[in-house]
Order: sequence, then structure tokens, then C-alpha cells
Amino acid sequence: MNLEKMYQEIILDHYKHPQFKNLAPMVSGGVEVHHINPTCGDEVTLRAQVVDGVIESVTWDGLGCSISQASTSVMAGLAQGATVENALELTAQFLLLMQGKGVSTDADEILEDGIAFAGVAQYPARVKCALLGWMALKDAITREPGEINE
Amino acid sequence: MNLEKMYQEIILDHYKHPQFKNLAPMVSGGVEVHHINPTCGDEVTLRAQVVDGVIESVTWDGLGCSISQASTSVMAGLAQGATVENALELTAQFLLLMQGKGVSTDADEILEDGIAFAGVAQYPARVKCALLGWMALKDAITREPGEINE
Amino acid sequence: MPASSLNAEILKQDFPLLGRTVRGGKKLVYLDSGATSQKPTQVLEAERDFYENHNAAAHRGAHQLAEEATEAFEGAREVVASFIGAQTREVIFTKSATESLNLVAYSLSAAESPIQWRPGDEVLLTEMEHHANLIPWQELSKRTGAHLRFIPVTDDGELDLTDIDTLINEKTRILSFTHASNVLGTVNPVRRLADLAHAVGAIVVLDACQSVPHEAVDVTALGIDLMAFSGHKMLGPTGVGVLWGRFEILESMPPFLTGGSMIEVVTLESATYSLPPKRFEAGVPNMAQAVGLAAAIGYLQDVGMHAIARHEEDLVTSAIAQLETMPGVTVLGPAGPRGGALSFLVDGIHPHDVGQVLDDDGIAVRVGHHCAWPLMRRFGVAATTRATFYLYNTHEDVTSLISGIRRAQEFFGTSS
Amino acid sequence: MPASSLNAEILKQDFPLLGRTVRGGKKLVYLDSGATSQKPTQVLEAERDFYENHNAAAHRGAHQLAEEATEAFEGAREVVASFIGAQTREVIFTKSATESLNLVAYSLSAAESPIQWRPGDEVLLTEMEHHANLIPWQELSKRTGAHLRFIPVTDDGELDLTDIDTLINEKTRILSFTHASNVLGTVNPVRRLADLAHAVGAIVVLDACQSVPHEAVDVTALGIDLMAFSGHKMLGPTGVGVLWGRFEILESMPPFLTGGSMIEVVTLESATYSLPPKRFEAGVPNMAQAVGLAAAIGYLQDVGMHAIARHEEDLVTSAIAQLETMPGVTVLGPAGPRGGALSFLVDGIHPHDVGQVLDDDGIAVRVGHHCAWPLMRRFGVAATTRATFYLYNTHEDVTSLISGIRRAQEFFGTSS
Ligand SMILES: Cc1ncc(COP(=O)(O)O)c(C=O)c1O
Ligand SMILES: Cc1ncc(COP(=O)(O)O)c(C=O)c1O
Repeated sequence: MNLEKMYQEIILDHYKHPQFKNLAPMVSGGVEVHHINPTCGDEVTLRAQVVDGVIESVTWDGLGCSISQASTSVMAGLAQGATVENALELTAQFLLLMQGKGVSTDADEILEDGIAFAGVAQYPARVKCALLGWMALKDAITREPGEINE
Repeated sequence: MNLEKMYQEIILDHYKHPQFKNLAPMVSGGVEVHHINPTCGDEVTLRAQVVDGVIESVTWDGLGCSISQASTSVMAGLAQGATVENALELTAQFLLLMQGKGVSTDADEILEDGIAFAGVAQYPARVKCALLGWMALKDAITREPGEINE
Repeated sequence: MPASSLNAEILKQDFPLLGRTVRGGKKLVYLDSGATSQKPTQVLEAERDFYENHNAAAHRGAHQLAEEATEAFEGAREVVASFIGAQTREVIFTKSATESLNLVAYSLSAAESPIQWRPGDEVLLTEMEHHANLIPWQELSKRTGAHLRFIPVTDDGELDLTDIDTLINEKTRILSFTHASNVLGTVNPVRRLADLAHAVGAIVVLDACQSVPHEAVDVTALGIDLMAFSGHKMLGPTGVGVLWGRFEILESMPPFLTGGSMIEVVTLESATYSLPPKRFEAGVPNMAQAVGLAAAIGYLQDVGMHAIARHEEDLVTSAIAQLETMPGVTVLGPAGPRGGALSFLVDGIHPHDVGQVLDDDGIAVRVGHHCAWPLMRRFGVAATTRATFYLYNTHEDVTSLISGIRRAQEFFGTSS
Repeated sequence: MPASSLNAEILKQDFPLLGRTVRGGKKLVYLDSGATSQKPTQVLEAERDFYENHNAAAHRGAHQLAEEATEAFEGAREVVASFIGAQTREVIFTKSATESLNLVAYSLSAAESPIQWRPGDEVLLTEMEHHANLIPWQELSKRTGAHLRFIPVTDDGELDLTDIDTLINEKTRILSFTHASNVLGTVNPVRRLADLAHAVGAIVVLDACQSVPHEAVDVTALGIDLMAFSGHKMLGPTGVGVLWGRFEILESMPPFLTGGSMIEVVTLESATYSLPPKRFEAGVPNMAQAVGLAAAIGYLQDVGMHAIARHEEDLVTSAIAQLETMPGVTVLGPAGPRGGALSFLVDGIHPHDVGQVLDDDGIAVRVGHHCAWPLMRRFGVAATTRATFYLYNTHEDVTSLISGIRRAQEFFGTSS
């Protein structure tokens, strides 16, 4: 494992050009969550709009390292328009990837850019960075609409 | 150091025939103190009658091992009729003996039977036993008459 | 696979200290494992390996060493958990059983305690508790106003359960008691008492200092809520203890020690706390000691807890049988089944003097009140002499003990 | 006699871990001693010698081993005391600085505390405290109603004493602050602050975690009342810390952890407490770790605390000088005189990513909030990268750090 393998081009790209990093205005029925990584202080605020089991929009803002920023960006891309069910399955797959436990055979198909984070699993201290945005997503889409969590 | 050197005949004698182990009735002007060795639970109750700086009587009762019983017995013998000043000096000498720090050259003269306890200094856990009665004496003769301490 | 019996002579070779001599060349006979056990080379090597190869602040760094230290420390937690049949997140490393019990008593009397104390509430203990499971509750009682009540002890050294139905009542908020007595060897009926206490909604705390080192313990089977034990009594290093708790209970408890690594978010004014076990492990932890404790558990498991329990039973049964034939010697505590703590009295000789004669023969026992002073009062004695056995003790050690006692009787002229 | 300078290359050989490689054969450059230090063989040998030759429960047995264990443990106390210019009975062994500070905060808010808390009372801290010297006081504030106040920090990372005369006032009951910042390297004016606090009758507590390992500290000269530090940051084992207190203060404080070995007389209902230090050391103590800490102090004294301080100053001065020539790099904290903690920011690269690149080169630094989250907010950052130096670090280590940072800038394309 070396630096280049961990920081894949895809990761650095997302880091430099994060997607959906631009909080949409809160609308009625939206959910906002705020997550913090207590070991380093990195934060993410995420807003999601779920209508009839479908994630109509995910936007976010946050402060953090390349890994947390890039992985949140990737997550936001994958989550737009997905069903809640699918998004939870994606999250589960990404968690497995991060725990280095191996993923389903079609993981790279469904995780798309997310698969670039496989190398992060080698660095336990960074796993939390990669999970920050995903855990915020999971939290947001399993809440009642209208909740704001600090 | 062996067992016989530590438990000198004098010690075993005092243990089997403790002197002044028989609490005199409390009279006005008398002092009673009660000391406990917290590491083993041994106890001594001591009554002293001091008149014009002279210890007119010391009696005691207690529960404890051969060392604590014998040394209290020796102490009581030495203290009867001594001035407070002398008794404190004796106590100081006995303490030095127990700390293995060497004693004044005439120690065996003034400590009499007390010198038999020299071997106890080799066994740090037993030093507290040997000191129990002496510390009770010191406490009693430096108090105001009439005090009863639990 | 652990064998069903063990060879103490062979195990002894793993314990460097047991090879030494004392008091001018006397072979050491160590019968004080109830106070603290000796350590096998395997444990010392594990600690050393941690320091020489993986030492860094766990949970705190992003470099390779910090990862390794975290892995070693968390790996130790897994070992402890599986040893007592617990979940990993239910195991908290403390410095000692004493800290574990204080943690519980402080947390359960803090403002955010899951117990909201009401006037008349009771904490139930027993008359045979070690000071470590007595004084923290006395202090809790000062803070909360709770009354302490005590399950009495029979003349045989068993818990007297005659009035248990009034002792455990709707005012009982906590029942805390020892699994095995460190003085009498009594083994208490944990499950039965725990079930009675749970029926009235009390929290059940077990002091397992004298059981976990000596027999297989499964927290689920015991049906308790919280359990404390010390590493140094089970072949582990000094400076490490464990508090186990059911996760739901731990999660409901506020922190005790506060500081680094146990928080979520901190401002100058306030802080939010992590989930257990981190919530209860403030500061850079006792990593090397946790690793050493895990190695000790590995050693115990290799020998086999059942073999250890059987071996100790063997020794203590033999010792009791021999002591009972000796005139002037009284054994305290139940005949059996019992743990390996063996307290006795020798007529006319104070325990300190018995201990001194034994020491002169190289035999290390403990004399005194064994930090169970109220129990001494219950039996009307100031002190006892206590021998405790462990996996490395042999029948020869028992023989030495018996001869030593005989010598004491001769020396003090009390033998008939 | 300790020399006035030291040779880190030679000292390094005493530290087995520093000889290892990481990340596929890279030479380890350990710049994280502020989190925890490495241990010389001498310390590991001292612990091992305790376990292999003298292990028994201190203060509890009457046999030879117990005597030796007591002597080893109490001998360690003497070594610590003389190292900080204290009386032996003023040194309390805890598991860590975190426990030491919690002990103080709990004891001083107990019912029998020498401080009788009144509405409006204040505890004064600073904005640069480690969580271990912040959260225990937040908890105390919940228990007592005391208000926490904070001495602010200037942009240079020094304490801002402009309003000190109102911050320290007749309502101030406790002043607790760090001797040296674990983030900024700032060394605070202890004596001056202590004198001001004493003038209003406050108790002065010092967090000496980052000073005692690195410079000669004399508690009397500092004019403080209580002081906490950890063994693992000063070449000692994990699992041991120290609380020092003036004897009169300690004597006036109620116990914190309760249990065996800290009592005078115990009944079922109540207990009376021993004098310090025993009053504060319930249970079988961390004997081997205390012995290891004493060996660590012996090692530090042989090298010489002045030589150590000078060596670290050398390294940190050189590091700062080099960092300041690098475009895009900002050093936090005062220019000097300062301690050896060196925090910096690299424009456009998050500290986690800086740390990752350094780690890939075998360089161990710490990234994050360093358990001083409020201080991070004060500087408007989420995290910093921190290098900390100790007696075994060399100028070559500094060079590696600088090249590593340059590599990070190249890797993330932020170098100009
Ligand atoms: C300034 C300061 N105070 C307190 C602590 C806490 O020390 P420990 O975690 O060893 O208890 C540390 C180290 O982490 C520190 O740097
Ligand atoms: C039954 C019992 N409980 C508690 C303790 C306290 O353990 P420690 O001193 O290791 O905290 C002991 C041992 O001393 C014990 O035997």
C-alpha cells in the first residue's frame, strides 16, 4: 500500500471538485442532520428531501480532509434519485468495503466511484473520515421529515 | 535473622505474662486512649494518670500478637513512675530502635527489656505491632487530663 | 484443547518468581495469590512486545504505530469479552476492581444516574464484602441518603438467606455482593440472588475478584448487570482491572472519570459523551497492562479454567482435611463446595505470629483482616491466617503449610 | 553528574522501538512523544525485575515478598518526590494525569471538601486546556453550581493577562491551568498566576503533563498547591500517573476512590480514613508501574533535565526556523521561549492528509484537535498537525519532517 494507491485520482478529483456541496434551502418535508467526527473535529451538514421513499435531493456542506470530503461527494452523487432502500444498501456495501470485509461481487458496479476508497480500509484511522458523509445520509433518510438534528 | 533471634525469651515472657494488663478504674485527672493498628486490627486501650509531670500509673488492655502485647507490657513497666519527659525520650529511643536507625550508646540501659525488640526492626510489617502501645502512651501523656479518646 | 487436569510442577516453571528463595535460602511457598498472583513469562513478554514494537497512544494518532497500539488494545478487549461471555463493547478497562466498583457507585449516584434516588431507598450488600465493595457504597449512601442493608453470614460462613424476602424489597435499588469470599472461600448463589433483585427492579453488581481468576465465568448465565475484577489476581499485570456491564445499563450511566478520548463534542462550557466503553475510559489508557491481561487470559485458557478449578478444589480439600485433624486449629467458612481462600485460627497464637513462623519457613500467607473487617467482627476475631491457592500450587505446598503450622504450635508451646 | 548536553543518537539505542521500521521498510521518525513517549530498556527491565523477583501485594502481607514489594513501591514514591522537590508523603500514585485531575475535582466538590461552595463561586481555567483539565471542572460545576471562567489566549498563543485582575477575584476558589500547552508549546507564568490566585485564597492546580517530562520542575518554587502528570509521557510505563499536593491541602481533602488500604477503622456503617498518601490509594496499587516510573526518572536524571530541555529547544527552534521559510506553512504558538509541542497548518491540505503523507514516509506526528477542541475553535481551525520532540529526537528527524511536508505539498499540488 502506498500513498498513490490510497489517494486514487478519483478521490483527489472529488476532493478538488466536490459535488452537491451547496446546501439547498430547507423546504417543508426536508431533513437536516449534522455529524461530527469526534476524533478529529471534521463536520458535515446534510440536507435530504425524501418523497415517497425516493431521495429527491441530497446536498451538504462541511469541513474536513480529502477523504471525508471526497467520500461525501461520491455519496451525494450516488444518493440523488435513489430509493431509500437502495441508498441503505449502498451504505451497507460501503461500510463493508471500509471494514475490509470484502464486498459483493457487483460492488464496483453499484458503488461506482465509491470503490476507489477500498485502499482507505488499510488505514483504520481514516475509515471514520470516509464514513462521515455516509453515516449522515443514513441518519437523514431514516428520520421523520421535518426533523433538524444538531 | 531467624525466628529465635526475633522472638527473644524476654518477648515471649512478657507475652505470656503481660504486665499492667489490667485497666485501673478511671479517676479524675486520668486519660484514656484507644489505638488501633489499621493493617491488622490489633487494639490497645491505655489509661494513664499524670501528676505534676510524673506518670503515676499506666494500665492497659488489648488484643494483639505477641509482639504488640509484649512491647506494651515492657512499655508499661518502664513508664510507671517516669517523668513525662523521660517517657517521651524513651519512646523516641524505642522508635529509633524500630526504625533500625541505631540508638544512643546507652540505649540498652534506658530501654532495659525494650532492647529485646531490636530484631523486630528487620521485619517492617511487625514494626507497627511493636509501636502500638508506645504510640498510645505518647498520645496519652501529651493530652490534657480528663480526655477520653475513642 | 485444554486438558481436564494440570501439572502444577510444570506450570511453575513459567513463573520466574516462584523459583526464588527467601529468608536465607528457603524455598518459596507462595500461598498468597488471593492478594495478588504471580506472572508467567508469557505475560511479561506480551507487555514487553507491546512496548518494544507497538507503543503509541491508542485512538489518537493517524500513524502506523498508533494503529498498531489501537489494535493491540482493542484486541485485548475482545479477549476479555470472550473470556467472560460478553460483547466487546461491554468491557471497560479500569485500573483495578476497586476503580471499577467506585466507577459504578459514583456513576449511579450522579445527577444523570439512571437511578433517581428517593428517600428510603436501599442498597443491599452482605456482611462478607471486601472493603472495596463496602466503602464506595457507604460513600454513595452519604451522597444519596440511601440506607445500606446487609445479608447476614451464618456461623458456617454462608449467606443467611432466611430473611431474603424482606431484605430484597421494593426499596432495593442496588444489590452488590461478592461472587466468592476472599476470606471464607464461600461461593454465593449469584443467579438466585440476581433474579430476586431483578424482580424488584434493582441493579445487580458482582464483585468477581475471587471468581474470574479461578473458574469459568459467564456473565449471561449469572444473570447480573455489572461485574468487577482485577487483572493482577489472575496472572495479569498490576494496574489493570475490568468493569463489565450489560450494554443497556452502561449506556444509561453517566461517565465517571472525564477527559480526553471519551467525548463527542466539547466546548468551553459543556461536552457530550461517547458511547461505552469509551465513555468510561478517559485519558491515554493502560494499554500495555490490557495487553498483558489478555496474555494472562490466553495462558489461563490454555491450561483450562475447569482444570484450574478442579486443581484448586483438590488442594483446598486436602488442606482442610489435614487442618481438621490438628488440635487447636479451626477452619473458618463452609466445608465445600468452596473457593480457594482458606482462613484458619490457631488457638493461643495470634495470626501475625503464625504468619511470622510460616514466613521463616519460606511460606507466604496473609494475616490480618483481609480488608473485610466487618466480617472479622462477625466472627469475633481481630484477624485470621489465610492461605490461598492457584494453578501453580502443589500438594507439596499444602504439606509445607501444615508442617509450618505445627512448627508454630511448637514454637509458642501450644502444641499438646 | 549529568552532562550539559546530550547525544540523541546514542540515547536512541536504549529505545528498542525506535529501531523499527514502518510502512514497508521506512525508518521510523517518532515525533509524537507529546501523546506518549517511548520506553528505554532500563524501564522495561525495572518492571520486569519487580515481577520476577519482588511481586506481592504491598502493604498487605507480613511475608518477605510483601516487604520487598512495599519497599519497591515506597522507594518509587521517594524517587518521584525528590524529582519534583516534594516530600514523600505528598506523592500519590494514580493511573494517569486524567485520574489525578479527576481526583482533585471530585474531592474538592465532595461534602467534606475544604471548599464550602457558595453561589457565584468561580473556577478559573484557560482557553488552552486539554480536555483532561476542562471536563472534570465542567462536571464539578454541575455538582457545585460554580461558574467556569477562562483566561483567553492571544493570537500568538500566549495567555492574555490583560483582565487577569478581574478574572482572579474574591469569588475564585480554584485556578487550574496547564504549565505547558500540548498544542502551542506555550509555557505559562505559573508563579505569577499562583501568587495572584493565592492572594484571593484560591487553590492552585497545575497540569504538568507537558512540563515535568521535559524540564526540571520544583513544586515549591512554582508556589502551587496541587500538580498532576502522567508516567507514560516521561519514558515510564502506561497505567501510572502522579498527583502531588502540599501535605496540608491533601490532609484537608476527603478521599476519592475508596476501598482497601486507605482506611483506619471500618464498620458496616462507616469508615475513617488514613492520612495521605494512603487515603488516596485504594486497592492493590499499580506497583510495577510505579517502579517503572522511578526507573524512568532515574534515566532522565542521568541524562540531565537541563540537557534535555536545551536539546528540545534546539530541535524546536530549528524546526520553526525551517517551517517559517516554507510557503503556505503557518506555525501556531509563540516564537519562544517555548516547549517542544509544535503545531502547524499547511495551506490547502487538511492535517489528516498532511499526517497521512508523513506517515507514508515513516514520520509519526499527531493530527486532530489534540484533546483541546476549544483552543482549536479559538484559532478558527478544526485541527492541526503537531510534531513533538523528546530527548531521543535528532536534527535528522527535523529534516525528515520538513521534507515530508514538502512532499505533501507536491502530492496535493499546493506547492508553488
Ligand atoms: C496537557 C495535558 N494534560 C493532560 C493530559 C492527559 O494525560 P493522560 O491521558 O495521560 O491522563 C495530556 C495528555 O494527553 C496533556 O497533554
Ligand atoms: C473480593 C475482593 N474484592 C475486591 C478486591 C479489590 O481488588 P483490587 O485491590 O485489585 O482493586 C479484592 C482484592 O483485594 C478482593 O479479594
